[in-house]
Amino acid sequence: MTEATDTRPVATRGAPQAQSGRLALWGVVVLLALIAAQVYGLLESPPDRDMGHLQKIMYVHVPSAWSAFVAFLVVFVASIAYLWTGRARHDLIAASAAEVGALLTALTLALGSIWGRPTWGVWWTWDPRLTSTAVLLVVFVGYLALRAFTDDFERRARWSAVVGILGFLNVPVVYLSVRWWRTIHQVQSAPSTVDTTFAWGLRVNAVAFLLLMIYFVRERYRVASMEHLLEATIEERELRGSHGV
Amino acid sequence: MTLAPDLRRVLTIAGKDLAIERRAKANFNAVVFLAATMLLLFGFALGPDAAALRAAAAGVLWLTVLFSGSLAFNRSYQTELEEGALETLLLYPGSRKSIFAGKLLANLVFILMVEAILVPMAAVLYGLSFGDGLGGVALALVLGTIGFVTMGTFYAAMASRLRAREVLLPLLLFPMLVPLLVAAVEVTAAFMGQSPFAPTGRWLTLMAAYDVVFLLATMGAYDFVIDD
Amino acid sequence: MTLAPDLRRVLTIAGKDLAIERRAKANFNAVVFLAATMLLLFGFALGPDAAALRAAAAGVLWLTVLFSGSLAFNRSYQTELEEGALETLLLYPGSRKSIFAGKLLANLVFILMVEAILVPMAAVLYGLSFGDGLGGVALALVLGTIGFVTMGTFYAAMASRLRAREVLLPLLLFPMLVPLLVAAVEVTAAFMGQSPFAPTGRWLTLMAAYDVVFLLATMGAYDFVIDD
Amino acid sequence: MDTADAINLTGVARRFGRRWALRGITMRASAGESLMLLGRNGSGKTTLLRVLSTSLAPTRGAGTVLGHALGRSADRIRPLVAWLGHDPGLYGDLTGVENLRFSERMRRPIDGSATRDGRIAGALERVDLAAAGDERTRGYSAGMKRRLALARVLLAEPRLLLLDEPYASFDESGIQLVNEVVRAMREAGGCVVVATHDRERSAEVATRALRLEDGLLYDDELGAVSSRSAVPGVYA
Amino acid sequence: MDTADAINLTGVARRFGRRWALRGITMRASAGESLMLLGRNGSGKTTLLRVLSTSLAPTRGAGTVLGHALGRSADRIRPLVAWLGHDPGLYGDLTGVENLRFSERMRRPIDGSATRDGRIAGALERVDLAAAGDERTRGYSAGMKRRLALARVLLAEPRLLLLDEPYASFDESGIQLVNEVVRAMREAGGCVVVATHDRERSAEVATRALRLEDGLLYDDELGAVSSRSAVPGVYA
Ligand code: HEM
Ligand SMILES: Nc1ncnc2c1ncn2[C@@H]1O[C@H](COP(=O)(O)OP(=O)(O)OP(=O)(O)O)[C@@H](O)[C@H]1O
Ligand SMILES: Nc1ncnc2c1ncn2[C@@H]1O[C@H](COP(=O)(O)OP(=O)(O)OP(=O)(O)O)[C@@H](O)[C@H]1O
Ligand SMILES: [Mg+2]
Ligand SMILES: [Mg+2]
Repeated sequence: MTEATDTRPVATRGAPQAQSGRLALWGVVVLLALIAAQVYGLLESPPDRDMGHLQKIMYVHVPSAWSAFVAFLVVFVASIAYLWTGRARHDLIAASAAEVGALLTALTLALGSIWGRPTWGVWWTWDPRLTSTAVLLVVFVGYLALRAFTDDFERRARWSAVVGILGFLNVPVVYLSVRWWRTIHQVQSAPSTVDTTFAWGLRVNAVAFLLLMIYFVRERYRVASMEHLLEATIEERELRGSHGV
Repeated sequence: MTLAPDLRRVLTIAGKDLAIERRAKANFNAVVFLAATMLLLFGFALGPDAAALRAAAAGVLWLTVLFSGSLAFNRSYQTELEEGALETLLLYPGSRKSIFAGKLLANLVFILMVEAILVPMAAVLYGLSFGDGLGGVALALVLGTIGFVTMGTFYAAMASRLRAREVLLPLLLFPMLVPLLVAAVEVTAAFMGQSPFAPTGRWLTLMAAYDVVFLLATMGAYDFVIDD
Repeated sequence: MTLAPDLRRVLTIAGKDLAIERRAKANFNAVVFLAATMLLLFGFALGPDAAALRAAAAGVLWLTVLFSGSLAFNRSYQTELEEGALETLLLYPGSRKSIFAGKLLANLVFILMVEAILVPMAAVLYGLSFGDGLGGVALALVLGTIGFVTMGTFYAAMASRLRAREVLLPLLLFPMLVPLLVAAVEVTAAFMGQSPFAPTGRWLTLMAAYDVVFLLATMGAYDFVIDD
Repeated sequence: MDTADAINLTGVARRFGRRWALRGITMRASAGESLMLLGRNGSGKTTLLRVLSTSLAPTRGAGTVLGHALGRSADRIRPLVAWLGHDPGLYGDLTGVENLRFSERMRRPIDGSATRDGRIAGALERVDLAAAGDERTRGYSAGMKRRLALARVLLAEPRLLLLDEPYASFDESGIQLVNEVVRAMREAGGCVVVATHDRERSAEVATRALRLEDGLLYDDELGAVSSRSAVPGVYA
Repeated sequence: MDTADAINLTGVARRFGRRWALRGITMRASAGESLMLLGRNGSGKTTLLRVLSTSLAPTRGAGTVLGHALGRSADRIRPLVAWLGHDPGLYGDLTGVENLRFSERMRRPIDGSATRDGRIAGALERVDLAAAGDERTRGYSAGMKRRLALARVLLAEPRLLLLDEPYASFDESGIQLVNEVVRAMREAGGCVVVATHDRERSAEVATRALRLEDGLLYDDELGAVSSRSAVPGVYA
């Protein structure tokens, strides 16, 4: 059989079942990490001068933003890998990461604007970071919509890989353009640089969220590849069907 | 005696269309996020100056509804044309106006749901605060949407069967919507505290009148456009 | 030795697409009139205040180009899909990139022609006077359109083959166009004498860079999206 | 209503753009008959059936179906006629049951849902799709789709049944099913018109054979090999 | 190039979504042969032809066409193959001549337009569409469209010709035309594969008969009535 267009999942190596055990453990670790991080963030680090306890939102807002970016980076890499190898695995990883990334990005936006209301007095400003985050979200929602509307597995994988790559490349350009745009019109940017006192709280939470993100992606990937395995086995049976080759 | 069955047919058709939309859920999400994207584009096009944006907000909101919404209308006939379902649909007993009414109802629900997500989004992006004008804005939305969906469903019945449907539907539809758009924007702006002294009452009556007139007109004309 | 033939193929395909557009002239006119209608809608939506309108003019112009233009892209593949022409097209010798290049060229001509009518229209409706900025505006239009058409032709290759193409194409396309839109609006506004001190040079470089980068990227990726 | 003919056409003609698909059809058929309608591609079979189903109005000529005039009182005819065309006319995103339920709701809006679902289950049983009833029809094979369409026609219990190439994309059992349906309709006193290329199959159930040659109707022998020499058939 | 087989497949399988259209085809054919490919609806005929034409890549298995590997060196194969599918693959808004000119420009970009137009006129003559050459193909009848597509195939002068149900929607003279084309190709040393339901017609020109049963290839006798008892055909 040719490897070029071999769309069988790695799942056929029995991976998902094996994973499930390790993943469960992983999940527990993540949970503990999150609790620890939140406790640290909420208790150890002082309330902010002008934002007060509101500022604690940052401990979720920022890490979720960061881990969302990492997730989309995974999409980018996995998509390239898919176009390179044509392995179903890479497509499934990309898809899983895209879903989780979109979720976290939505969370970032929600928390961000909840945060913005009291701090900037507005829910939203056309700040480069905010807008490019929003664009990032719609790009990958488009990615997921394209997948939902494409039936043939092989085509879906190829198309969404391309869309994922181009979309990811586009975001820095968006960021840059919006920054120029704002500076021309002299609008003050989001006052969101971190004071070192919060740095540790941020770091800890960032790690926790990163673990959480990875957990979600792997879990989603496990489900996806199980579905794929199921189909693959059905296909195998149909292929070696009534006649047999 | 003949009305009751046709009423049930209307509900049956609306239910069917909505069920299909629910199944292809991706479609609703796609329209919503497309609308969100348009809101962003407007923001970039009309500059970051917050005051200017707030001033334009009502217009932007309605243009977004029009542009994204009009993409949904053709689809409600596509499902009929895919496997020759339309011919079967036309051969059922009862008045064919119930087909129009059913699809109109389904589209109305669809667009109102889109707006339910769109309006808060616009409020956030354009820094709007409705305050106690919220009820008025809601009323304007409902009245405006009824007229919009009526015309959209009607013209889509023709456009969706032509090759150039993507271009033709808005070309036929938008000019008809001008009065509705003007009124809707004015009222919405007024209730959002822009122009407090605007004669909102008169605008709302205009919209209501528009809805009634064109609802009756399209109902009457539907048999001509759907029958082959 | 292998380039020459593929170049000729590009011209052949572009010529073919344009010939078809000329035959179905209705389509070009429809798009132009639709664009005109959109200009009017913007006018009504952004209120009668002349100053506000003039300020928004550049943005409105580009949004109109985007919204009306993006309706034309799906069509350039529809003609291929109607009688299974695409399969034949894909089986011709030579690189398939020449298909992309050919369609891109045809769409470029199409959109530029639309703009040639649209811009004066906008100037009239929004009371603009380009003065000596005309050359700059033209340059901005060309640079912006190249990027717009490149992305549109590319994403339409996918969207046009799906049931939800009307919604999907703009959903995929518009987010990618944000940098282009921002730059184009800024430059156009600057040359129309709005913000005289804007660094138009930097914006134009950005647009040129965008065009080059995504032209290469889409060229490279095309084989993945067209091949089945 | 009186025991009128099921079909009674005089000089019915239908044009598409510049070409005439039907050039003047005069025919009569009564309840309990089942007509086999032959003719090569483009000869006008589908067009004739669509005229009878009221989905096309005749360009010229007049006729009655089940006693009601074509065109003028089409809405009186529609409840009594059922049509199965080239396309199954299903909604791919609905399940088989949902498709039938929709059709039944449209035909009998005031029925109780209990009786309705009972009848639907029975019909699915009959076309043996009971197993696949809850799958979306998008995944159905061509054959399954036509079976479901057949179930819809069964539920309609029409007095005039119009089948356009019903044997197409059917395996042996499907073909038998079609013929059973035709027999059942006839025994229930209905009239059936079957447009087909498959003379042998439909001969098993047909009581009379007609042949269209570009837009004109000729009569034909049931069993025979299509006879090129034929005279315009007028049944008065 | 060397005198390789025209076709040489080993275990080629192709999947669409979850279902296998081809389950493992092993076959060989050499220049000058003309194969008749039988099989009922959905058995995989079109899919096999599309794999041979390089428009579909095999999901499994490997093969060469005219000495070049499927998949890897598809662009070497494309210039040598011509395909006529269910659809004519024309542009309705272009005239017959314009359609052919487009195809020729794509195949032979550097030819002079004089020679090109000469060849086109000849081809139109041969499929006797000379009269309708300057009408838009949208107005063509199904038969005329297929004639024009046939002219395109003639102009291509391929070394492997793939015809998918070429007799469909053709009248007698059209059928003869198809068979002439097949003969001409064979005498020019090309290889022809004809997927068809019309055993009698294609038997006039075929040198060998194969039959697909859902995705598996069996050999079949040329003249005979399709024999249900058959063994997987492997030609080594
Ligand atoms: C919808 C609104 C918002 C979005 C989409 C958003 C997005 C982001 C993103 C993507 C990051 C991580 C990227 C980076 O760190 O460079 C970030 C970081 C941050 N955001 Fe937000 N944000 C929003 C609102 C806010 C608000 C209202 C505040 C509070 C003033 C805020 C404060 C911060 C801070 C302190 C960081 C830490 C990282 C840094 O400053 O570099 N954000 N935000
Ligand atoms: N909607 C239409 N528009 C234009 N011409 C049509 C239309 N429907 C049918 N025709 C023409 O009318 C003639 C009869 O078509 P019809 O479909 O009735 O033939 P048929 O006997 O059903 O053929 P088949 O055996 O292929 O089903 C054909 O020449 C066809 O081109
Ligand atoms: N593009 C596709 N997507 C999904 N399934 C397909 C596609 N093309 C073919 N199939 C499936 O593959 C199988 C073989 O199809 P194919 O068209 O090769 O059959 P065929 O022998 O050509 O039939 P026919 O005699 O009707 O032309 C069928 O079951 C069909 O449903
Ligand atoms: Mg027919
Ligand atoms: Mg086939």
